Amino acid sequence: MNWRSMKFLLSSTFCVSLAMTASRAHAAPTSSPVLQAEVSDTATLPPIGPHWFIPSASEETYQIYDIDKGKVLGTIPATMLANIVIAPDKKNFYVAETIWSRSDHGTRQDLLQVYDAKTLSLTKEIELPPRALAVFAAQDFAVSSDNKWGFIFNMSPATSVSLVDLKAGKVAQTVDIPGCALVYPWKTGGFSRLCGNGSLTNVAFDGGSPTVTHTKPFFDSNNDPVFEQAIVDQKTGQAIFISYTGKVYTTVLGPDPKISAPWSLQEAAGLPAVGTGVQELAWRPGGQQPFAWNAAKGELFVLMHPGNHWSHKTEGSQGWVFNVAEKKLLRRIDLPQPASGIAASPDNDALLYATGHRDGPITVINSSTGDVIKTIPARVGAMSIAPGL
Amino acid sequence: MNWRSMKFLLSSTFCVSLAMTASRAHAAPTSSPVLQAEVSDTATLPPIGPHWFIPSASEETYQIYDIDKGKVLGTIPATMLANIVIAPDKKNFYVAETIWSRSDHGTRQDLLQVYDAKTLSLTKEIELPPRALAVFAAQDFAVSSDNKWGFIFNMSPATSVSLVDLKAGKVAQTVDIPGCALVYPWKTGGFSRLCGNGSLTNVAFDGGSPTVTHTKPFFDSNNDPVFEQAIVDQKTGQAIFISYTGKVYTTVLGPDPKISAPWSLQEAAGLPAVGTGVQELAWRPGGQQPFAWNAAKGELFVLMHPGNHWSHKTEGSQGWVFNVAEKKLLRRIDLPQPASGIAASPDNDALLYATGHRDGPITVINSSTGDVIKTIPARVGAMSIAPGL
Amino acid sequence: MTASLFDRLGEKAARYLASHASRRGVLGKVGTALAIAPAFPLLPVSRAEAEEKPVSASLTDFERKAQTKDPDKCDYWRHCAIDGVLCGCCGGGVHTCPPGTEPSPVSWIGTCRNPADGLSYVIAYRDCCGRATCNAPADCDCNTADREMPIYKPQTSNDIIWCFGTKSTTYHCSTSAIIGKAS
Amino acid sequence: MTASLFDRLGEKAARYLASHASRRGVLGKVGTALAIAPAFPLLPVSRAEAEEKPVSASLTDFERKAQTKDPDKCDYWRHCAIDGVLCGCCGGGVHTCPPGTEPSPVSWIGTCRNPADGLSYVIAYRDCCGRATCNAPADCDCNTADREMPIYKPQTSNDIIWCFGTKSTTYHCSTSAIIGKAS
Repeated sequence: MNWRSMKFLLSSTFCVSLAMTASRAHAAPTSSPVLQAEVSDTATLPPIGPHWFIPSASEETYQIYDIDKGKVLGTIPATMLANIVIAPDKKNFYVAETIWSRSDHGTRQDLLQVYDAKTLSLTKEIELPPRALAVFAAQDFAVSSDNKWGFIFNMSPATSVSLVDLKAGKVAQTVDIPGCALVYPWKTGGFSRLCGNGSLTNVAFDGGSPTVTHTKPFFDSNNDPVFEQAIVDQKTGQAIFISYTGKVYTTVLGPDPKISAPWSLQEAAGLPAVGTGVQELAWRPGGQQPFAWNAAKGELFVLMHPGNHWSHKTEGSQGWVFNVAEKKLLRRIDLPQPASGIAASPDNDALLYATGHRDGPITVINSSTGDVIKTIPARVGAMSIAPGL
Repeated sequence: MNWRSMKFLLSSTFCVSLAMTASRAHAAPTSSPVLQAEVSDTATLPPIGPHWFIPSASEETYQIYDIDKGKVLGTIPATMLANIVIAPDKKNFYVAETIWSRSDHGTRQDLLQVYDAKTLSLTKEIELPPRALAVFAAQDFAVSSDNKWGFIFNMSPATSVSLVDLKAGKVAQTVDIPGCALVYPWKTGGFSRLCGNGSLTNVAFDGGSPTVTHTKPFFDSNNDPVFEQAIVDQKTGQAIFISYTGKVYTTVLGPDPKISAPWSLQEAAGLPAVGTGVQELAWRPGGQQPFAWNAAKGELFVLMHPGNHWSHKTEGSQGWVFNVAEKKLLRRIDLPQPASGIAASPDNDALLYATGHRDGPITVINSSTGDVIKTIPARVGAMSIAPGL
Repeated sequence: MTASLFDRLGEKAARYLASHASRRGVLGKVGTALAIAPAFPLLPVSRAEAEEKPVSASLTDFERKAQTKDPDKCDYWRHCAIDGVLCGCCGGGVHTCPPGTEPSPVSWIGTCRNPADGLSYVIAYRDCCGRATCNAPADCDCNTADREMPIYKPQTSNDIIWCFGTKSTTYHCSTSAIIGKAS
Repeated sequence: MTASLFDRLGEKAARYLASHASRRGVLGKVGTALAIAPAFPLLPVSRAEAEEKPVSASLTDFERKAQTKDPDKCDYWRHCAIDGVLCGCCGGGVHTCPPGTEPSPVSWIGTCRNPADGLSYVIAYRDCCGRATCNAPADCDCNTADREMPIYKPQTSNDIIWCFGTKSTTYHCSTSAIIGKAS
């Protein structure tokens, strides 16, 4: 059977636009022209826009939403164990993924998959050593801002980082860094890692031999660890680490990052600082993706809930907006329903996107006023990515 | 790192039973013995029981329930495109499955997988030609009652059947039968297929060259087709085909099946016979798995709903119980909630299992009284298998 | 035999047969002879028979309630026999596959009535293939069944994964493309 | 450095460290020196410090509400820091994997208080591996977090798929096995 000729037959028929049909809704039957045969085609994507939002969906995919239109634009395959990154030039989506050749058995395949941002075609698959497998751990994977290198966290349970040459399509080398995990990319030339003793390990790398440096421990990793979901602004290299109790540590990542004295989210809101008491009820940060960042205004968004210490996975009932440079709370936004994930658009007057654990709608909020702009029916989870400007 | 020695270390520790802990619930802290370390182990299954029920779950698996205990016993991997059969000797589960080596791309692998019924270990995978891919089409696959042959429906879209030698673990031959689909196994020595013109094609096969015969068309395949979800009692070879309007055709499958004159489900209930009117409201059969059979008493269970012609996918609000030999309605059971799937236990006084489309509980009903025995919290779909006696 | 034709000719035949097989009773009368007639375009045929009785008695419930405004809802007129997720909810459209997927060149066929002009059209329910199932909201997950048939009538059966001749048979979503006017 | 020990020794070390790392402040004080002490069995240690203040102020909300009767519920005492589906809902038990799966020999560690005896125990949250996620009812899908840590403290982090050294790393469900009494 010749599928090509059949396709040709279809494509040679005339195509009428949908609008034509819609405009005749509720009209009485008329002698209007009979609708003609349509060609089946495949959509392509416009350039990545500032109001795109790409949440996880069903633990198997990420869905691309155009928030202004309130519509899905496409689907990127990526499971809850995958990591997804928008290429710095916005021409690709990168997905670090692990697939067994027979679903739950067979050959394990660790891959860095490259999807074209216009067609969503899978254009390249780079073979990797076994990645770290963790549920929705976005900090397992980063791409250098010059789009040359992918940094992928491995755990076997020994920990290392694969340095992937994205042009050549292969792993250039793997750096063992025991005791540390995850990857926080610098503005240029490397990445840092969080370590079990409360320090950062910094890996200067630009294609040659990596140089590793260590900071002193700067947070109490036993009693008040910083969330792994730190904010990194890759345009500036600024990182914001926030602890379970709401202590904020800022730094500019590099070979020798100077880490600020911590300030307290709660004190910035005019409330007492918060401790580690298991019956110390206070507003605390929490959720699956509790933080978002808007670079245009330097605003940090935090999901907050009333709870005790160790309630760091609890959904937020409020979104708190901070000016980080001024260490100041700007406003507290009551969320229409508890949110486990938050994200922000990169433009001025950021849109906030609040989502639940799974299978829920997207709440779109004006970050300046706190008003709910719209609620988009969806079945999406807490994890997401949003483009930079 | 030596995992084996680590396992040994664990298994050499002492294990206390859970009951010991439970018995001390709500007791004041005492000087009772400190709980000791436990060995991690893996459960095995008891022999398949008459009150096992194996529904689809999340379109990715089938779950084994012990209905008496109201508990899950295990999970069999099998997607909504797979077919699952209990081996006639009850020592294995067979799963016909299609897997792409990289989830949605890569190499297509069509497999007949053999799971041990005691350990649920995957003991064998037999390579197949491309199977027919349809959503929850249980009649795509059958196993001969002597456990020697698997019959697997292929569609490319040309239609054929693979004859799988289960002992040898390979496809012995593939029979092209254009115009026909699915497989309905005989008591012994072959299978029949339903054809687009309303006839049966019968394939006598016992390892040699298949002999194909055809019946005359016996139902109106254009206006009142029989559901593909026919009942086949493999112990006797009796088949029950039921049409969209409720016409019942019975036969004993074989090289030359004599097909009974049809009788009407509705007439057997003392109601008028039902036609094909699209505004002819009547009780009609429908659902994803609308029929179940209890061989011990010769009882047929049908999900019925009020609807017009072409409402054959609508969930049932009642379960009707028929004595097929007497062509008689025994009782109508109001279901506590609409059901898309029904199944029955094989013993006397059958338990009926009613399930919804997906993600719902299991309603267990006494088929003799219509009483709801229990509702088991679950997230299961309409499709299921239940063991024979 | 309808299905054997289908086996040999794929959508081309199935489309042709379905286009002549309206719900008004013609379906049982088409035979192999018709397959040699020109399949495209379809000639308008008198609808006198259908007009003899009140329209409401000859319309299915789906047809009575069908709308022409929102193709991303299950009750859009073309979706009278669709089983799956609407591609319009997934970045595609009523006859457009979402990015990264490809339309199956072979499909199954329905006959749906357009309330805007009172005419019945043959609809090709072409699946978009090559990606895991689109996770659209429940509103977009449809299972309608006007004139839908069992698998042994494959050209009108909606449980089959209609991804034949595509790079991967993975099902992503379903479209409802007009093929032509039903006779 | 805790994590590097973990890197080298796997559960054996992690279990040991956790067993000495109760929530009552000892955790920050353990170091590499402890790893050379005999890891098993654990010696009972005075709980005087904890008993100085009312118990309710030193218990987490989970501990205040924990029950000892039904191990297939998220509030069963051992599940104080579990993230996943309880194997007891899947054909396994509190320390038993469902048929067809295998326990990971390496696991992460929590410290949970048994209300029946008022003692804290070290719990190994061993994942059962090799099959797709168990589709248990929502009641069996737990995400508790007493003393749960980020991934850079892997031995106490519950987002990691703890399927190391198993035939397949596919996650099926989670168990809560007693390792010993916490000091």
